[in-house]
Order: sequence, then C-alpha cells, then structure tokens
Amino acid sequence: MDRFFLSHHPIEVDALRATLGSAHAGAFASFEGWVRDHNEGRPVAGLRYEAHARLAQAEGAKILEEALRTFAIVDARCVHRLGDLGIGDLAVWVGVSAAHRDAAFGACRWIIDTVKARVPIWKHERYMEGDAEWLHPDAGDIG
Amino acid sequence: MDRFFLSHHPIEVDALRATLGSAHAGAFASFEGWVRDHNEGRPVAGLRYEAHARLAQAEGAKILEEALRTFAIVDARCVHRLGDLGIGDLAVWVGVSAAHRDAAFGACRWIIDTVKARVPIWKHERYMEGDAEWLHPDAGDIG
Amino acid sequence: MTRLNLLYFAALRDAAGVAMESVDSEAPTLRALYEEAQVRHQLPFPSRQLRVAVDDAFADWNDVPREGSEVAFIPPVSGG
Amino acid sequence: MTRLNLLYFAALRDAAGVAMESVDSEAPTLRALYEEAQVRHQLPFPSRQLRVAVDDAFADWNDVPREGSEVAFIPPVSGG
Repeated sequence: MDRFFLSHHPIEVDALRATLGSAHAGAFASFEGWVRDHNEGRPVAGLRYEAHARLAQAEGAKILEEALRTFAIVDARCVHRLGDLGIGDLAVWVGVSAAHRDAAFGACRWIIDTVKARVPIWKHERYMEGDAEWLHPDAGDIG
Repeated sequence: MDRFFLSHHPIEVDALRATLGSAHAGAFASFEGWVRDHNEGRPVAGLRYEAHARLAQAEGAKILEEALRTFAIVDARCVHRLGDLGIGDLAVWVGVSAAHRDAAFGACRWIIDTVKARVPIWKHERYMEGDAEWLHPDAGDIG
Repeated sequence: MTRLNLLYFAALRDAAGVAMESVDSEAPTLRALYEEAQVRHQLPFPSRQLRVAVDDAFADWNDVPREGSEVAFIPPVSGG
Repeated sequence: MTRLNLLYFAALRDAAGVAMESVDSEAPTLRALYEEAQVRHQLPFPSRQLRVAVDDAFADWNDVPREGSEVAFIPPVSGG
C-alpha cells in the first residue's frame, strides 16, 4: 500500500489506521484536516481540491519516505482528498505509529506541515456570499 | 458525555471522534497508546490496568477542563482502559478538535502527558519469562 | 481516636495484602497515618514517593485525618 | 524549435483559459518559457511566485526545455 495517496472518495480512517498497527508500536498519533465553515473571517459554503496528480503522488511519497528516515517511527500514512467537499468533510488524514509518543507526535506534525508546503494541491473555496476563489498563500488574492 | 472516562471495554474510537465533530473545527489531532510487545528491553505478554476509579475520574475531568481553558480548542476527550489488555490493544485515546492545528496538536500532547503524570492509574505488566510487576516510575522496581 | 478507611493500590496493595482496611488511629497528620501503616505492613514506599487523597480528592500530607474519611495512598502512577 | 506540452493549475489555469497546451518555443530556459506564456495569456503570477516541474518532477527555472517534455507551472499550493 502506498504511504501517500490522493483519493476522490471519502477517506476510510479505520482501514488506514489498521494498516499501521504493529506489536512494536506503543504510540499512534493522527491528524485530520476538516472543512471548516469559515476561513479568514468569511463564511464558507464548501470547497474543491485539485492537484497535479502525478507530481503530488511523487512528492507525497517522497515526504513520507523522509519522515521514516528522520523520525524513530514504525510507519506512517497520509491521504489527501480531491474533488468537491462539504463542511465537516475530512480533507486530509495523517497517521503515524512509533514505539514512543515523542516521535509519533513529531513526525505527524512534520508530515502535515510538509505536505501543506510542498505537495501540488490547491483549494478552491466557495463562500456563502456566492463568490469563490483559489487559495494561493503568499501570492495575494488572485483568481 | 463526560470528557474523561475510564472503560472496562474496548474503546470505540469512531464514536468518540464523532462527538468532537464541529463545523467550526478545521483540525483534529488524536493520540492512541497501544500495548507494545516490549518494555525497557523485556518481552511483554500482556498487562492489566487498575485505578483509584473515583479519584481518577475526578482528576481526569479536571485535566480536560484545564485543557479547554488553556488552549484555543473546540473540544477534547480522553478515555483510558482498565482491566486486562493484550498486545496491540488500545490502552488510552485522546482526541482534540480546534480551528487550527497548532492548538489541536498542543492540547493533545499536553493532555496525554498530564494524564500520564497525574491520573491514579497503574500498569501491571506480565512478561514472556513468566514474571509480572507493577510499574511505579521513579520509585525503583518494587512489587 | 479517629476511625478511618485506608485504601491501597498496585504494589502498595500487594505489599499490604489488603485493598482496604478500617483503622482507629491517633495520628495527627496523614503522613503519620501512613507511617503507622508502613510499620504495620512493612510497606516498601517512603511517603515522599507517594501522594495521598481523602474522599476522592488529592490532599496534603500535613492535613489532619477527619473522622470517617477514606484515605488513599497513591504510589507513582503509570497510566497511558 | 522545441515542442512542449504546458500544464496550468488552479488560478493559473483559470487565467490561461486552458489546462494544457502544446507549443513550439525557442525559449532557452524554463523561466523564459513561462515568460512567453505570461505574455500570451496575461498570467497574474510572476515566475518568482511559482515552481516549475518537468515530467512529474520539480525542476529548476534555469533548466533548458527538453523536446517533447511536459512542463507544469505550479502556483503556491494550498492543500491540507
């Protein structure tokens, strides 16, 4: 099973967590990004994620490999949704198993931060006022 | 629903996570403690948790209230198993929802650290060699 | 004389051989009460390694034992 | 002349009006290739705000466009 993948369908958390189970792991940390009803003060109606899918897959896999080399963890997974999502939907899931909790928390945080910074995925947010825009952090409001 | 409770039965992660769902929450962090097959170099066969149940309940609830006052989080839960557990079983679960991931990770880590430090629960470890002992950190090997 | 219920947990209970006992004591503090128990049962922990709780709330070793209360001796915890 | 496929994403695609196009270019670098596209489509991003990828791997703006390759212009990402 790929450690990183993109999904057009709802993420199945239980099945993913089960792939990380190990008799050697005493700690498991996970992170979930949920679609929030507001962003920077604006009421959000929903959103859509799109990706450069092959590049995102390659870059995501690289990040998970880096995490396994850098942290004393047993295993890790990350899945990112694509397509249309509603409020409360699960957008991204990260799970890490490790012997001890320091490494589990550290790697989980590093993976979500690094995926957000490096993987070519873009969020198109629709607002309650009826307009919509692409989020391109640090590039001003364009589009 | 109590934010902290003790359970003699397997922890139902999905049901717990569902109680933390909120349209205002964009981030969710969780921690799970799993029974590991070794501890301090010794192969472990299984373990048993016991508690001063009423004091543990009161102290656990206090810790969760402190977390809600201290961190910018939406909600949090913690459940700790009691009784006999086998390798791979879920011993403790912490879940935190928040608008942003900094607070979710920070509170989740603080809750598990504080529960481990303050809640009167004790682990009785059985080893593959046949012996067993109570774990009383910082008090030497007794029992 | 103060009538008290004492609770022992984990290695402390194994050493005492009982989980609970009723005692009549003239101990002026919870610490003195524990020291009586320590002698009676040859308990392996000095009080400085323990915490003490009265009626389901943590207490101070210098507190005076209250008639009819339940006193729990808490060895170092290992949950999680 | 080098034959290339260009990919646009998110706000960059909306501005270009196409997700992919084939071009023949004499641009000596990927940066020059982007600057041609920027003029052609009036794209809102300067190249310093973007990254560039060739055939599904991140590349350097100073790299020389390779015949038949697929060049993707990557605006600031917002996954998670």
